[in-house]
Amino acid sequence: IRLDRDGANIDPAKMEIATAELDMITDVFNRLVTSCHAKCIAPGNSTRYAEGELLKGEAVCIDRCTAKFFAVNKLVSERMQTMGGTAQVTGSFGR
Amino acid sequence: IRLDRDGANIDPAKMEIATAELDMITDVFNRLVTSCHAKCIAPGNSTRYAEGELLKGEAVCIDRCTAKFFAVNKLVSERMQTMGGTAQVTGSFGR
Amino acid sequence: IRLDRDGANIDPAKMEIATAELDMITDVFNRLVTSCHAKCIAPGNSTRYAEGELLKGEAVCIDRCTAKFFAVNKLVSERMQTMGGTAQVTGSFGR
Amino acid sequence: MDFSNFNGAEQAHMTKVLEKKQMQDFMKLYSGLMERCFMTCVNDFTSKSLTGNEITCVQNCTDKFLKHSERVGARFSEYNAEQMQQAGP
Amino acid sequence: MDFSNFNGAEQAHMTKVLEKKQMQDFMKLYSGLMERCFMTCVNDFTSKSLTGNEITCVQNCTDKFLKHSERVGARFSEYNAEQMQQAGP
Amino acid sequence: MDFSNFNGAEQAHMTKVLEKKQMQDFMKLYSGLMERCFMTCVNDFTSKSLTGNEITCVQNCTDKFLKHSERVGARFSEYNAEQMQQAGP
Repeated sequence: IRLDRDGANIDPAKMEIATAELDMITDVFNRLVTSCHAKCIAPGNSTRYAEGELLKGEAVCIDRCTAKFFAVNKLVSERMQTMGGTAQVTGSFGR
Repeated sequence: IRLDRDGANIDPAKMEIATAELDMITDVFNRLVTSCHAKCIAPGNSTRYAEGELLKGEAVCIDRCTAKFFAVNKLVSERMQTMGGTAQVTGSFGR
Repeated sequence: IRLDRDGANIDPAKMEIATAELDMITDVFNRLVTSCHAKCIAPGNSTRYAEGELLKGEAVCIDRCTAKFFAVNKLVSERMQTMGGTAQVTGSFGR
Repeated sequence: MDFSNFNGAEQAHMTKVLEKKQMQDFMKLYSGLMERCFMTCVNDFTSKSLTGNEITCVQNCTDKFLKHSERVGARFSEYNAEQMQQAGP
Repeated sequence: MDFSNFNGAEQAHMTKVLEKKQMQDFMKLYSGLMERCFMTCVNDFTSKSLTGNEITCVQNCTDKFLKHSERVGARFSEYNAEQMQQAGP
Repeated sequence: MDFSNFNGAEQAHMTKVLEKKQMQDFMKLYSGLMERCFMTCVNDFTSKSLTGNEITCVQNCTDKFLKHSERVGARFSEYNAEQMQQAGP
Protein backbone atom coordinates (compact mmCIF):
# COMPACT_ATOMS: atom_id res chain seq x y z
CA ILE A 1 0.00 0.00 0.00
CA ARG A 2 1.41 3.37 -1.08
CA LEU A 3 0.46 6.77 0.24
CA ASP A 4 0.24 9.72 -2.11
CA ARG A 5 1.13 13.29 -1.16
CA ASP A 6 -2.22 13.89 0.55
CA GLY A 7 -1.93 10.70 2.55
CA ALA A 8 -4.61 8.82 0.57
CA ASN A 9 -4.16 5.13 -0.18
CA ILE A 10 -3.31 3.95 -3.70
CA ASP A 11 -3.84 0.24 -4.26
CA PRO A 12 -1.15 -0.79 -6.81
CA ALA A 13 -2.95 -4.00 -7.84
CA LYS A 14 -6.14 -2.04 -8.58
CA MET A 15 -4.14 0.48 -10.64
CA GLU A 16 -2.49 -2.32 -12.60
CA ILE A 17 -5.80 -3.95 -13.49
CA ALA A 18 -7.33 -0.59 -14.52
CA THR A 19 -4.29 0.16 -16.69
CA ALA A 20 -4.47 -3.28 -18.33
CA GLU A 21 -8.19 -2.75 -19.02
CA LEU A 22 -7.40 0.62 -20.60
CA ASP A 23 -4.68 -0.95 -22.78
CA MET A 24 -7.15 -3.60 -23.89
CA ILE A 25 -9.84 -1.07 -24.84
CA THR A 26 -7.29 1.00 -26.79
CA ASP A 27 -6.00 -2.06 -28.62
CA VAL A 28 -9.51 -3.14 -29.61
CA PHE A 29 -10.39 0.40 -30.72
CA ASN A 30 -7.28 0.66 -32.89
CA ARG A 31 -8.01 -2.69 -34.54
CA LEU A 32 -11.62 -1.60 -35.10
CA VAL A 33 -10.46 1.59 -36.86
CA THR A 34 -8.02 -0.35 -39.05
CA SER A 35 -10.40 -3.20 -39.89
CA CYS A 36 -13.37 -1.04 -40.87
CA HIS A 37 -11.08 1.27 -42.85
CA ALA A 38 -9.94 -1.75 -44.86
CA LYS A 39 -13.53 -2.98 -45.29
CA CYS A 40 -15.28 0.33 -46.05
CA ILE A 41 -12.81 2.91 -47.31
CA ALA A 42 -9.85 1.35 -49.05
CA PRO A 43 -11.25 -1.24 -51.44
CA GLY A 44 -14.32 0.31 -53.13
CA ASN A 45 -12.30 3.24 -54.47
CA SER A 46 -11.06 2.58 -57.98
CA THR A 47 -10.13 6.27 -58.20
CA ARG A 48 -8.06 6.36 -55.02
CA TYR A 49 -8.94 9.23 -52.73
CA ALA A 50 -10.58 11.53 -55.25
CA GLU A 51 -12.26 13.37 -52.37
CA GLY A 52 -11.65 14.00 -48.66
CA GLU A 53 -15.28 13.62 -47.55
CA LEU A 54 -16.84 10.37 -46.38
CA LEU A 55 -19.21 9.25 -49.13
CA LYS A 56 -22.77 8.30 -48.13
CA GLY A 57 -22.10 4.61 -48.80
CA GLU A 58 -18.87 4.70 -46.78
CA ALA A 59 -20.62 6.25 -43.77
CA VAL A 60 -23.34 3.58 -43.81
CA CYS A 61 -20.71 0.87 -44.19
CA ILE A 62 -18.76 2.20 -41.17
CA ASP A 63 -21.85 2.01 -38.96
CA ARG A 64 -22.61 -1.57 -40.00
CA CYS A 65 -18.97 -2.60 -39.85
CA THR A 66 -18.67 -1.26 -36.31
CA ALA A 67 -21.82 -3.11 -35.20
CA LYS A 68 -20.54 -6.37 -36.71
CA PHE A 69 -17.13 -5.89 -35.10
CA PHE A 70 -18.74 -5.66 -31.66
CA ALA A 71 -20.78 -8.79 -32.43
CA VAL A 72 -17.61 -10.69 -33.38
CA ASN A 73 -15.94 -9.41 -30.21
CA LYS A 74 -18.79 -10.88 -28.13
CA LEU A 75 -18.79 -14.15 -30.10
CA VAL A 76 -15.04 -14.71 -29.79
CA SER A 77 -15.05 -13.83 -26.10
CA GLU A 78 -17.86 -16.35 -25.39
CA ARG A 79 -16.13 -18.99 -27.53
CA MET A 80 -12.87 -18.63 -25.65
CA GLN A 81 -14.63 -19.00 -22.31
CA THR A 82 -16.38 -22.18 -23.54
CA MET A 83 -13.09 -23.66 -24.68
CA GLY A 84 -11.38 -22.67 -21.44
CA GLY A 85 -9.16 -20.67 -23.73
CA THR A 86 -7.33 -18.73 -21.06
CA ALA A 87 -5.77 -21.78 -19.47
CA GLN A 88 -4.94 -23.38 -22.80
CA VAL A 89 -3.36 -20.35 -24.32
CA THR A 90 -1.23 -19.10 -21.49
CA GLY A 91 -0.48 -22.70 -20.60
CA SER A 92 0.77 -23.42 -24.10
CA PHE A 93 3.57 -20.93 -23.78
CA GLY A 94 5.68 -23.60 -22.20
CA ARG A 95 6.99 -21.69 -19.24
CA ILE B 1 11.05 17.58 -8.51
CA ARG B 2 13.44 14.69 -7.96
CA LEU B 3 17.09 14.92 -6.96
CA ASP B 4 19.62 12.53 -8.44
CA ARG B 5 22.68 11.20 -6.65
CA ASP B 6 24.69 14.36 -7.32
CA GLY B 7 21.89 16.58 -6.07
CA ALA B 8 20.95 17.88 -9.54
CA ASN B 9 17.30 18.44 -10.43
CA ILE B 10 15.49 16.09 -12.80
CA ASP B 11 12.24 17.49 -14.15
CA PRO B 12 9.96 14.45 -14.65
CA ALA B 13 7.60 16.25 -17.09
CA LYS B 14 10.57 17.25 -19.27
CA MET B 15 11.84 13.66 -19.24
CA GLU B 16 8.41 12.35 -20.21
CA ILE B 17 8.14 14.70 -23.18
CA ALA B 18 11.67 13.85 -24.35
CA THR B 19 10.90 10.11 -24.06
CA ALA B 20 7.66 10.53 -26.03
CA GLU B 21 9.52 12.46 -28.73
CA LEU B 22 12.09 9.66 -28.91
CA ASP B 23 9.33 7.05 -29.20
CA MET B 24 7.76 9.07 -32.02
CA ILE B 25 11.02 9.36 -33.96
CA THR B 26 11.66 5.63 -33.59
CA ASP B 27 8.14 4.77 -34.73
CA VAL B 28 8.44 6.99 -37.81
CA PHE B 29 11.89 5.56 -38.63
CA ASN B 30 10.63 1.98 -38.38
CA ARG B 31 7.68 2.75 -40.66
CA LEU B 32 10.03 4.46 -43.11
CA VAL B 33 12.26 1.36 -43.26
CA THR B 34 9.27 -0.93 -43.78
CA SER B 35 7.52 1.28 -46.36
CA CYS B 36 10.55 1.88 -48.56
CA HIS B 37 11.50 -1.79 -48.32
CA ALA B 38 8.06 -2.66 -49.69
CA LYS B 39 8.31 -0.01 -52.42
CA CYS B 40 11.94 -0.52 -53.52
CA ILE B 41 13.15 -3.99 -52.58
CA ALA B 42 10.39 -6.53 -52.37
CA PRO B 43 8.25 -6.08 -55.46
CA GLY B 44 10.61 -5.58 -58.41
CA ASN B 45 12.35 -8.90 -57.76
CA SER B 46 10.87 -11.69 -59.82
CA THR B 47 13.86 -13.80 -58.84
CA ARG B 48 13.49 -13.34 -55.07
CA TYR B 49 16.73 -12.40 -53.38
CA ALA B 50 19.16 -13.71 -55.96
CA GLU B 51 21.85 -11.47 -54.43
CA GLY B 52 22.62 -9.82 -51.09
CA GLU B 53 23.85 -6.51 -52.51
CA LEU B 54 21.66 -3.48 -53.08
CA LEU B 55 21.25 -3.10 -56.84
CA LYS B 56 21.90 0.33 -58.36
CA GLY B 57 18.19 0.87 -59.09
CA GLU B 58 17.24 -0.16 -55.56
CA ALA B 59 19.68 2.32 -54.01
CA VAL B 60 18.34 5.19 -56.15
CA CYS B 61 14.78 4.16 -55.29
CA ILE B 62 15.59 4.17 -51.55
CA ASP B 63 16.89 7.75 -51.74
CA ARG B 64 13.81 9.01 -53.58
CA CYS B 65 11.44 6.97 -51.44
CA THR B 66 12.97 8.44 -48.28
CA ALA B 67 12.65 12.00 -49.64
CA LYS B 68 9.01 11.41 -50.56
CA PHE B 69 8.28 9.88 -47.16
CA PHE B 70 9.55 13.03 -45.44
CA ALA B 71 7.42 15.17 -47.78
CA VAL B 72 4.32 13.11 -46.91
CA ASN B 73 5.20 13.42 -43.22
CA LYS B 74 5.22 17.23 -43.56
CA LEU B 75 2.03 17.26 -45.63
CA VAL B 76 0.06 15.08 -43.21
CA SER B 77 1.32 17.03 -40.21
CA GLU B 78 0.21 20.35 -41.77
CA ARG B 79 -3.13 18.86 -42.81
CA MET B 80 -3.86 17.63 -39.31
CA GLN B 81 -3.11 21.05 -37.84
CA THR B 82 -5.46 22.70 -40.37
CA MET B 83 -8.23 20.29 -39.49
CA GLY B 84 -7.62 20.70 -35.77
CA GLY B 85 -6.94 17.03 -35.91
CA THR B 86 -5.60 16.67 -32.39
CA ALA B 87 -8.80 17.75 -30.69
CA GLN B 88 -10.98 15.73 -33.05
CA VAL B 89 -9.05 12.55 -32.77
CA THR B 90 -8.41 12.35 -29.05
CA GLY B 91 -11.90 13.78 -28.48
CA SER B 92 -13.46 11.06 -30.57
CA PHE B 93 -12.30 8.35 -28.22
CA GLY B 94 -15.38 8.94 -26.13
CA ARG B 95 -13.78 9.15 -22.74
CA ILE C 1 21.62 -2.04 -5.63
CA ARG C 2 18.11 -2.20 -4.19
CA LEU C 3 16.98 -4.14 -1.15
CA ASP C 4 13.61 -5.87 -1.16
CA ARG C 5 11.40 -6.31 1.90
CA ASP C 6 13.37 -9.32 3.15
CA GLY C 7 16.65 -7.47 2.78
CA ALA C 8 17.82 -9.50 -0.23
CA ASN C 9 19.68 -7.80 -3.05
CA ILE C 10 17.99 -7.15 -6.39
CA ASP C 11 20.39 -6.30 -9.18
CA PRO C 12 18.47 -3.88 -11.47
CA ALA C 13 20.77 -4.43 -14.48
CA LYS C 14 20.25 -8.19 -14.21
CA MET C 15 16.48 -7.69 -14.01
CA GLU C 16 16.53 -5.44 -17.06
CA ILE C 17 18.43 -7.98 -19.15
CA ALA C 18 16.14 -10.80 -18.07
CA THR C 19 13.08 -8.69 -18.92
CA ALA C 20 14.50 -7.81 -22.35
CA GLU C 21 15.21 -11.51 -22.99
CA LEU C 22 11.62 -12.33 -22.04
CA ASP C 23 10.30 -9.61 -24.38
CA MET C 24 12.41 -11.04 -27.19
CA ILE C 25 11.16 -14.60 -26.67
CA THR C 26 7.55 -13.39 -26.59
CA ASP C 27 8.02 -11.34 -29.76
CA VAL C 28 9.57 -14.29 -31.61
CA PHE C 29 6.82 -16.62 -30.39
CA ASN C 30 4.07 -14.25 -31.56
CA ARG C 31 5.66 -13.91 -34.99
CA LEU C 32 6.01 -17.69 -35.17
CA VAL C 33 2.29 -18.15 -34.45
CA THR C 34 1.32 -15.53 -37.05
CA SER C 35 3.72 -16.75 -39.76
CA CYS C 36 2.81 -20.44 -39.53
CA HIS C 37 -0.88 -19.56 -39.37
CA ALA C 38 -0.47 -17.69 -42.67
CA LYS C 39 1.52 -20.56 -44.19
CA CYS C 40 -0.50 -23.54 -42.95
CA ILE C 41 -4.04 -22.50 -42.05
CA ALA C 42 -5.21 -19.48 -43.99
CA PRO C 43 -4.31 -20.12 -47.62
CA GLY C 44 -5.10 -23.74 -48.42
CA ASN C 45 -8.75 -23.36 -47.41
CA SER C 46 -10.94 -22.52 -50.36
CA THR C 47 -13.93 -23.17 -48.10
CA ARG C 48 -12.95 -20.74 -45.33
CA TYR C 49 -13.22 -22.25 -41.88
CA ALA C 50 -15.66 -25.02 -42.63
CA GLU C 51 -14.53 -26.79 -39.44
CA GLY C 52 -12.94 -25.86 -36.09
CA GLU C 53 -10.58 -28.84 -35.90
CA LEU C 54 -7.01 -28.84 -37.18
CA LEU C 55 -6.95 -31.01 -40.29
CA LYS C 56 -4.27 -33.72 -40.53
CA GLY C 57 -2.40 -31.80 -43.25
CA GLU C 58 -2.53 -28.59 -41.24
CA ALA C 59 -1.07 -30.26 -38.15
CA VAL C 60 1.83 -31.74 -40.15
CA CYS C 61 2.40 -28.37 -41.81
CA ILE C 62 2.55 -26.60 -38.40
CA ASP C 63 5.25 -28.99 -37.17
CA ARG C 64 7.40 -28.50 -40.27
CA CYS C 65 6.74 -24.76 -40.38
CA THR C 66 7.84 -24.42 -36.75
CA ALA C 67 11.03 -26.39 -37.40
CA LYS C 68 11.85 -24.24 -40.44
CA PHE C 69 11.14 -21.05 -38.49
CA PHE C 70 13.72 -22.06 -35.86
CA ALA C 71 16.22 -22.83 -38.63
CA VAL C 72 15.69 -19.39 -40.16
CA ASN C 73 16.06 -17.83 -36.71
CA LYS C 74 19.45 -19.53 -36.35
CA LEU C 75 20.53 -18.59 -39.88
CA VAL C 76 19.61 -14.92 -39.55
CA SER C 77 21.23 -14.66 -36.14
CA GLU C 78 24.51 -16.14 -37.48
CA ARG C 79 24.35 -13.90 -40.56
CA MET C 80 23.93 -10.77 -38.49
CA GLN C 81 26.93 -11.69 -36.35
CA THR C 82 29.08 -12.27 -39.45
CA MET C 83 28.11 -8.91 -40.87
CA GLY C 84 28.67 -7.19 -37.52
CA GLY C 85 25.03 -6.34 -37.83
CA THR C 86 24.58 -4.97 -34.34
CA ALA C 87 27.01 -2.13 -34.78
CA GLN C 88 25.78 -1.30 -38.27
CA VAL C 89 22.14 -1.25 -37.41
CA THR C 90 22.14 0.67 -34.18
CA GLY C 91 24.86 2.88 -35.60
CA SER C 92 22.77 3.73 -38.64
CA PHE C 93 20.14 5.38 -36.52
CA GLY C 94 22.06 8.59 -36.70
CA ARG C 95 22.05 9.50 -33.05
CA MET D 1 -14.33 2.10 -17.71
CA ASP D 2 -15.95 2.81 -14.38
CA PHE D 3 -13.79 4.73 -11.90
CA SER D 4 -16.59 5.44 -9.41
CA ASN D 5 -15.20 3.07 -6.75
CA PHE D 6 -11.79 4.79 -6.92
CA ASN D 7 -10.70 7.20 -4.21
CA GLY D 8 -9.37 10.66 -5.05
CA ALA D 9 -5.72 9.61 -5.16
CA GLU D 10 -6.52 6.63 -7.37
CA GLN D 11 -8.60 8.75 -9.74
CA ALA D 12 -5.77 11.29 -9.98
CA HIS D 13 -3.33 8.48 -10.76
CA MET D 14 -5.55 7.01 -13.48
CA THR D 15 -6.09 10.45 -15.02
CA LYS D 16 -2.32 10.75 -15.43
CA VAL D 17 -2.12 7.26 -16.95
CA LEU D 18 -4.98 8.16 -19.31
CA GLU D 19 -3.33 11.40 -20.44
CA LYS D 20 -0.08 9.61 -21.20
CA LYS D 21 -1.96 6.89 -23.09
CA GLN D 22 -3.90 9.48 -25.12
CA MET D 23 -0.66 11.14 -26.19
CA GLN D 24 0.78 7.74 -27.22
CA ASP D 25 -2.47 6.88 -29.04
CA PHE D 26 -2.40 10.12 -30.93
CA MET D 27 1.18 9.56 -32.04
CA LYS D 28 0.38 6.01 -33.12
CA LEU D 29 -2.68 7.20 -35.03
CA TYR D 30 -0.58 9.88 -36.68
CA SER D 31 2.25 7.61 -37.78
CA GLY D 32 -0.18 4.87 -38.83
CA LEU D 33 -2.17 7.34 -40.94
CA MET D 34 0.98 8.66 -42.54
CA GLU D 35 2.26 5.18 -43.43
CA ARG D 36 -1.11 4.18 -44.85
CA CYS D 37 -1.48 7.31 -47.02
CA PHE D 38 2.13 7.03 -48.19
CA MET D 39 1.70 3.38 -49.18
CA THR D 40 -1.56 4.07 -51.02
CA CYS D 41 -0.75 7.36 -52.74
CA VAL D 42 2.96 7.29 -53.56
CA ASN D 43 3.92 4.86 -56.30
CA ASP D 44 6.24 6.77 -58.60
CA PHE D 45 9.95 6.78 -57.78
CA THR D 46 11.34 8.43 -60.90
CA SER D 47 11.80 11.68 -58.96
CA LYS D 48 12.47 12.99 -55.43
CA SER D 49 9.46 15.30 -55.21
CA LEU D 50 5.78 14.47 -54.85
CA THR D 51 3.64 14.89 -57.98
CA GLY D 52 0.47 16.99 -57.94
CA ASN D 53 -1.66 13.84 -57.96
CA GLU D 54 0.25 12.39 -55.04
CA ILE D 55 -0.21 15.56 -52.99
CA THR D 56 -3.98 15.64 -53.61
CA CYS D 57 -4.25 11.94 -52.81
CA VAL D 58 -2.35 12.31 -49.51
CA GLN D 59 -4.50 15.27 -48.44
CA ASN D 60 -7.75 13.46 -49.25
CA CYS D 61 -6.47 10.29 -47.61
CA THR D 62 -5.66 12.24 -44.43
CA ASP D 63 -9.02 14.04 -44.35
CA LYS D 64 -10.94 10.87 -45.00
CA PHE D 65 -9.03 8.84 -42.42
CA LEU D 66 -9.66 11.44 -39.71
CA LYS D 67 -13.38 11.55 -40.53
CA HIS D 68 -13.50 7.77 -40.58
CA SER D 69 -11.74 7.56 -37.23
CA GLU D 70 -14.08 10.20 -35.78
CA ARG D 71 -17.18 8.30 -36.93
CA VAL D 72 -15.90 4.97 -35.59
CA GLY D 73 -15.12 6.75 -32.31
CA ALA D 74 -18.70 8.00 -32.08
CA ARG D 75 -20.13 4.50 -32.60
CA PHE D 76 -17.62 3.13 -30.07
CA SER D 77 -18.75 5.64 -27.42
CA GLU D 78 -22.42 4.81 -27.99
CA TYR D 79 -21.66 1.11 -27.67
CA ASN D 80 -19.70 1.60 -24.44
CA ALA D 81 -22.51 3.76 -23.00
CA GLU D 82 -25.04 1.02 -23.84
CA GLN D 83 -22.88 -1.67 -22.24
CA MET D 84 -22.48 0.47 -19.11
CA GLN D 85 -26.25 0.97 -18.85
CA GLN D 86 -26.94 -2.76 -19.20
CA ALA D 87 -24.43 -3.50 -16.45
CA GLY D 88 -25.82 -0.54 -14.45
CA PRO D 89 -27.04 0.00 -11.00
CA MET E 1 15.09 -18.73 -19.78
CA ASP E 2 17.25 -19.92 -16.94
CA PHE E 3 16.60 -18.28 -13.57
CA SER E 4 18.76 -20.70 -11.57
CA ASN E 5 21.45 -18.12 -10.78
CA PHE E 6 18.82 -15.69 -9.40
CA ASN E 7 18.40 -15.21 -5.67
CA GLY E 8 14.98 -15.44 -4.02
CA ALA E 9 14.19 -11.74 -4.32
CA GLU E 10 15.20 -11.69 -7.97
CA GLN E 11 13.11 -14.77 -8.74
CA ALA E 12 10.10 -13.20 -7.02
CA HIS E 13 10.60 -10.03 -9.06
CA MET E 14 10.82 -11.93 -12.37
CA THR E 15 7.74 -13.98 -11.47
CA LYS E 16 5.77 -10.73 -11.16
CA VAL E 17 7.18 -9.46 -14.49
CA LEU E 18 6.25 -12.79 -16.10
CA GLU E 19 2.69 -12.71 -14.76
CA LYS E 20 2.14 -9.21 -16.07
CA LYS E 21 3.60 -10.20 -19.44
CA GLN E 22 1.37 -13.26 -19.65
CA MET E 23 -1.71 -11.11 -19.08
CA GLN E 24 -0.58 -8.69 -21.81
CA ASP E 25 0.20 -11.61 -24.14
CA PHE E 26 -3.20 -13.09 -23.60
CA MET E 27 -4.91 -9.79 -24.39
CA LYS E 28 -2.83 -9.34 -27.52
CA LEU E 29 -3.56 -12.89 -28.64
CA TYR E 30 -7.24 -12.28 -28.01
CA SER E 31 -7.49 -9.01 -29.93
CA GLY E 32 -5.27 -10.35 -32.74
CA LEU E 33 -7.44 -13.45 -33.07
CA MET E 34 -10.59 -11.34 -33.13
CA GLU E 35 -9.25 -9.00 -35.81
CA ARG E 36 -8.08 -11.93 -37.94
CA CYS E 37 -11.39 -13.80 -37.73
CA PHE E 38 -13.35 -10.60 -38.39
CA MET E 39 -11.28 -9.76 -41.47
CA THR E 40 -11.57 -13.31 -42.86
CA CYS E 41 -15.20 -14.09 -42.07
CA VAL E 42 -17.14 -10.82 -42.32
CA ASN E 43 -17.52 -9.46 -45.83
CA ASP E 44 -21.14 -8.46 -46.18
CA PHE E 45 -22.11 -4.93 -45.08
CA THR E 46 -25.68 -4.80 -46.33
CA SER E 47 -26.93 -5.29 -42.76
CA LYS E 48 -25.92 -4.61 -39.12
CA SER E 49 -26.20 -8.21 -37.88
CA LEU E 50 -23.97 -11.17 -38.53
CA THR E 51 -25.30 -13.79 -40.96
CA GLY E 52 -25.46 -17.46 -40.02
CA ASN E 53 -22.47 -18.22 -42.23
CA GLU E 54 -20.45 -15.45 -40.61
CA ILE E 55 -21.20 -16.75 -37.12
CA THR E 56 -20.14 -20.31 -38.02
CA CYS E 57 -16.99 -19.02 -39.71
CA VAL E 58 -16.00 -16.89 -36.68
CA GLN E 59 -16.55 -19.81 -34.29
CA ASN E 60 -14.50 -22.20 -36.43
CA CYS E 61 -11.82 -19.56 -36.95
CA THR E 62 -11.55 -19.06 -33.19
CA ASP E 63 -11.42 -22.78 -32.41
CA LYS E 64 -8.85 -23.42 -35.10
CA PHE E 65 -6.65 -20.51 -34.12
CA LEU E 66 -6.55 -21.62 -30.49
CA LYS E 67 -5.66 -25.17 -31.51
CA HIS E 68 -3.02 -23.85 -33.89
CA SER E 69 -1.54 -21.63 -31.20
CA GLU E 70 -1.54 -24.53 -28.73
CA ARG E 71 0.31 -26.82 -31.16
CA VAL E 72 2.89 -24.15 -32.00
CA GLY E 73 3.36 -23.58 -28.26
CA ALA E 74 4.05 -27.28 -27.73
CA ARG E 75 6.72 -27.34 -30.49
CA PHE E 76 8.20 -24.12 -29.06
CA SER E 77 8.54 -25.66 -25.59
CA GLU E 78 10.21 -28.78 -26.97
CA TYR E 79 12.65 -26.62 -28.92
CA ASN E 80 13.51 -24.51 -25.87
CA ALA E 81 14.02 -27.63 -23.77
CA GLU E 82 16.41 -29.04 -26.40
CA GLN E 83 18.36 -25.80 -26.57
CA MET E 84 18.64 -25.73 -22.78
CA GLN E 85 19.96 -29.29 -22.72
CA GLN E 86 22.59 -28.58 -25.37
CA ALA E 87 23.78 -25.52 -23.42
CA GLY E 88 23.58 -27.54 -20.18
CA PRO E 89 26.24 -28.69 -17.75
CA MET F 1 16.47 15.66 -30.67
CA ASP F 2 18.16 18.56 -28.96
CA PHE F 3 19.35 17.88 -25.41
CA SER F 4 21.38 21.10 -25.09
CA ASN F 5 19.00 22.68 -22.56
CA PHE F 6 19.21 19.59 -20.34
CA ASN F 7 21.32 19.60 -17.18
CA GLY F 8 23.83 16.86 -16.45
CA ALA F 9 21.44 14.70 -14.47
CA GLU F 10 18.78 14.98 -17.16
CA GLN F 11 21.25 14.12 -19.91
CA ALA F 12 22.41 11.09 -17.95
CA HIS F 13 18.79 9.99 -17.52
CA MET F 14 18.01 10.38 -21.24
CA THR F 15 21.18 8.50 -22.18
CA LYS F 16 19.90 5.54 -20.15
CA VAL F 17 16.47 5.78 -21.79
CA LEU F 18 18.14 5.93 -25.20
CA GLU F 19 20.30 2.89 -24.54
CA LYS F 20 17.31 0.85 -23.44
CA LYS F 21 15.35 1.99 -26.49
CA GLN F 22 18.23 1.09 -28.83
CA MET F 23 18.33 -2.42 -27.43
CA GLN F 24 14.55 -2.77 -27.91
CA ASP F 25 14.83 -1.32 -31.44
CA PHE F 26 17.54 -3.76 -32.32
CA MET F 27 15.46 -6.70 -31.11
CA LYS F 28 12.42 -5.48 -33.02
CA LEU F 29 14.49 -5.01 -36.16
CA TYR F 30 15.90 -8.48 -35.73
CA SER F 31 12.58 -10.25 -35.24
CA GLY F 32 10.93 -8.19 -37.99
CA LEU F 33 13.72 -9.04 -40.42
CA MET F 34 13.49 -12.70 -39.52
CA GLU F 35 9.71 -12.81 -40.01
CA ARG F 36 9.98 -10.99 -43.33
CA CYS F 37 12.71 -13.26 -44.71
CA PHE F 38 10.88 -16.37 -43.49
CA MET F 39 7.61 -15.29 -45.12
CA THR F 40 9.33 -14.45 -48.42
CA CYS F 41 11.79 -17.32 -48.73
CA VAL F 42 10.15 -20.36 -47.13
CA ASN F 43 7.24 -21.79 -49.07
CA ASP F 44 7.77 -25.51 -49.15
CA PHE F 45 6.42 -27.58 -46.25
CA THR F 46 6.99 -31.07 -47.57
CA SER F 47 9.99 -31.44 -45.23
CA LYS F 48 11.34 -30.22 -41.86
CA SER F 49 14.65 -28.88 -43.14
CA LEU F 50 15.42 -25.83 -45.22
CA THR F 51 16.27 -26.46 -48.88
CA GLY F 52 19.44 -25.03 -50.43
CA ASN F 53 17.41 -22.40 -52.26
CA GLU F 54 15.68 -21.34 -49.06
CA ILE F 55 19.01 -20.97 -47.24
CA THR F 56 20.49 -18.79 -50.00
CA CYS F 57 17.33 -16.69 -50.14
CA VAL F 58 17.31 -16.11 -46.37
CA GLN F 59 20.98 -15.11 -46.37
CA ASN F 60 20.52 -12.68 -49.26
CA CYS F 61 17.33 -11.32 -47.73
CA THR F 62 19.15 -10.65 -44.45
CA ASP F 63 22.12 -8.99 -46.13
CA LYS F 64 19.92 -6.85 -48.33
CA PHE F 65 17.63 -5.80 -45.50
CA LEU F 66 20.56 -4.68 -43.36
CA LYS F 67 22.04 -2.69 -46.23
CA HIS F 68 18.64 -1.18 -46.97
CA SER F 69 18.15 -0.25 -43.33
CA GLU F 70 21.64 1.26 -43.19
CA ARG F 71 21.00 3.42 -46.28
CA VAL F 72 17.63 4.62 -44.99
CA GLY F 73 19.33 5.44 -41.68
CA ALA F 74 21.92 7.57 -43.47
CA ARG F 75 19.22 9.56 -45.33
CA PHE F 76 17.30 9.92 -42.07
CA SER F 77 20.32 11.38 -40.28
CA GLU F 78 20.95 13.86 -43.09
CA TYR F 79 17.33 14.94 -42.98
CA ASN F 80 17.38 15.41 -39.21
CA ALA F 81 20.61 17.42 -39.44
CA GLU F 82 19.02 19.69 -42.09
CA GLN F 83 15.91 20.19 -39.96
CA MET F 84 18.08 21.05 -36.94
CA GLN F 85 20.02 23.63 -38.96
CA GLN F 86 16.87 25.30 -40.26
CA ALA F 87 15.48 25.53 -36.73
CA GLY F 88 18.88 26.69 -35.45
CA PRO F 89 20.13 30.07 -34.22
